[in-house]
Amino acid sequence: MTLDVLYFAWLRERIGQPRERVETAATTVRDLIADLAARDDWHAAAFSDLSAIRCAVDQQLADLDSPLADAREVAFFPPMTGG
Amino acid sequence: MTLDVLYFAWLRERIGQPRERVETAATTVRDLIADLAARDDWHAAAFSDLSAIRCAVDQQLADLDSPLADAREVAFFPPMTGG
Amino acid sequence: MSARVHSAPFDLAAELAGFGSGAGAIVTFTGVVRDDTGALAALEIEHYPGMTERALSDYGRQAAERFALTDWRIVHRHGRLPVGDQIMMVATAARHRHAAFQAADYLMDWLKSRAPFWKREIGHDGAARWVDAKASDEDALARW
Amino acid sequence: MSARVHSAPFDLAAELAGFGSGAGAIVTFTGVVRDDTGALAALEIEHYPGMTERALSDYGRQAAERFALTDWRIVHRHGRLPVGDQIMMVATAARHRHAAFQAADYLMDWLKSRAPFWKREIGHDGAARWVDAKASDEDALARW
Repeated sequence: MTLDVLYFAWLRERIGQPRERVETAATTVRDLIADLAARDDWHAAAFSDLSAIRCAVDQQLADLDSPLADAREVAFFPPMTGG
Repeated sequence: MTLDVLYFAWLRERIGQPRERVETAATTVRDLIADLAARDDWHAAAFSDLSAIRCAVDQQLADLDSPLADAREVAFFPPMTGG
Repeated sequence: MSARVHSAPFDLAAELAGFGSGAGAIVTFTGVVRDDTGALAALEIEHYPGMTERALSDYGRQAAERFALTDWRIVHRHGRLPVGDQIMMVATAARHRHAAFQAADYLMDWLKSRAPFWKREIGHDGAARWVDAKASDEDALARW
Repeated sequence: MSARVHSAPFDLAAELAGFGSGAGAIVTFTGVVRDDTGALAALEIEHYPGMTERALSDYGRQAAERFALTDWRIVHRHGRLPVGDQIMMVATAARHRHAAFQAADYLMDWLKSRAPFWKREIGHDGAARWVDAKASDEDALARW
């Protein structure tokens, strides 16, 4: 499966790019994180503390255990600070 | 003691005037009401249900048992409906 | 930090120009004459000149102290207000949003039940009816 | 009934022109860039284009249904916002005041913790620091 993976805020800074296209066999968000963390030290560092990570699948907030199913776009970011 | 007594809303309508000057020996609001209610049928009717009456002494909200002391102005009115 | 009572309309935008400088959170409440039944033409609002200004200023100062407001404003109209007209507004400014929300809510509770205003509904047929105070407004005040 | 995200300033008065027609109660909340220490120059707000608009519209619709709103509006800015600038606003209109207050408070709780915005503080010295989410904001959301 081909996914667009997006990063925001300090995740974007640590990984060094705002988005990347990823080929993966992951079936859940958590699996996808494992794939990404294995890519290089920057990815590994960015995903080292999962309690600090939030995600969205196809622009809907999701859990780490959410299925990827037919997802096109997955985003990772720190807890939101709007308002 | 000479007092200006003011009436608002339906109390004003029932008594038929917005204010009157009153000579009284009353020492509390409740005593003053007794004096006023004895004046005529309109006053008596207006003060027939004390649970529906609120008052202010010198423009400060007061209880029926508040002392009149050196008061100059006492106002009677129904429960307020501001906002 | 001011309270005003007058019959003329007010302009929320003008009231908020320069309001709450330095605050992080500004809350406004605006009350509007609402017609639920199609029978209402206007509200007529009577008040107690002199006491009204004093009461509103007192409540504003109490809210400012209790919720550490950096600014507050109360404007309340009296007289005949047709359906759709603004009746009154409060604005509160504080460092944080919960204080600003709570202070506006607090002021509304005091204004509803402890400010010397009396509303009368005027129907399209000319009939006039004094609005009864609501037990729920009295209950709301007891929260504080 | 609308949600907007843009970098340009907004004008509360213009946002409220014609807002909430037929409502009895209108509440607004405005968030302003606040400098508590004298060291802050600006906030930089990053967001997730596409998702942001969708999330704000969803939260507005949820609030409208839950609190029977007659109107609602959300405006949120992104980009660099100097101290004193307005960050965002919500406006809610309902028949009664408690619904309007609660809906504005509800929307703020959702915006704080569930809308894809991230704030960074920029000091006068140029230093940048991501703002941490507050546990109290998460707790506030759990009220609903």
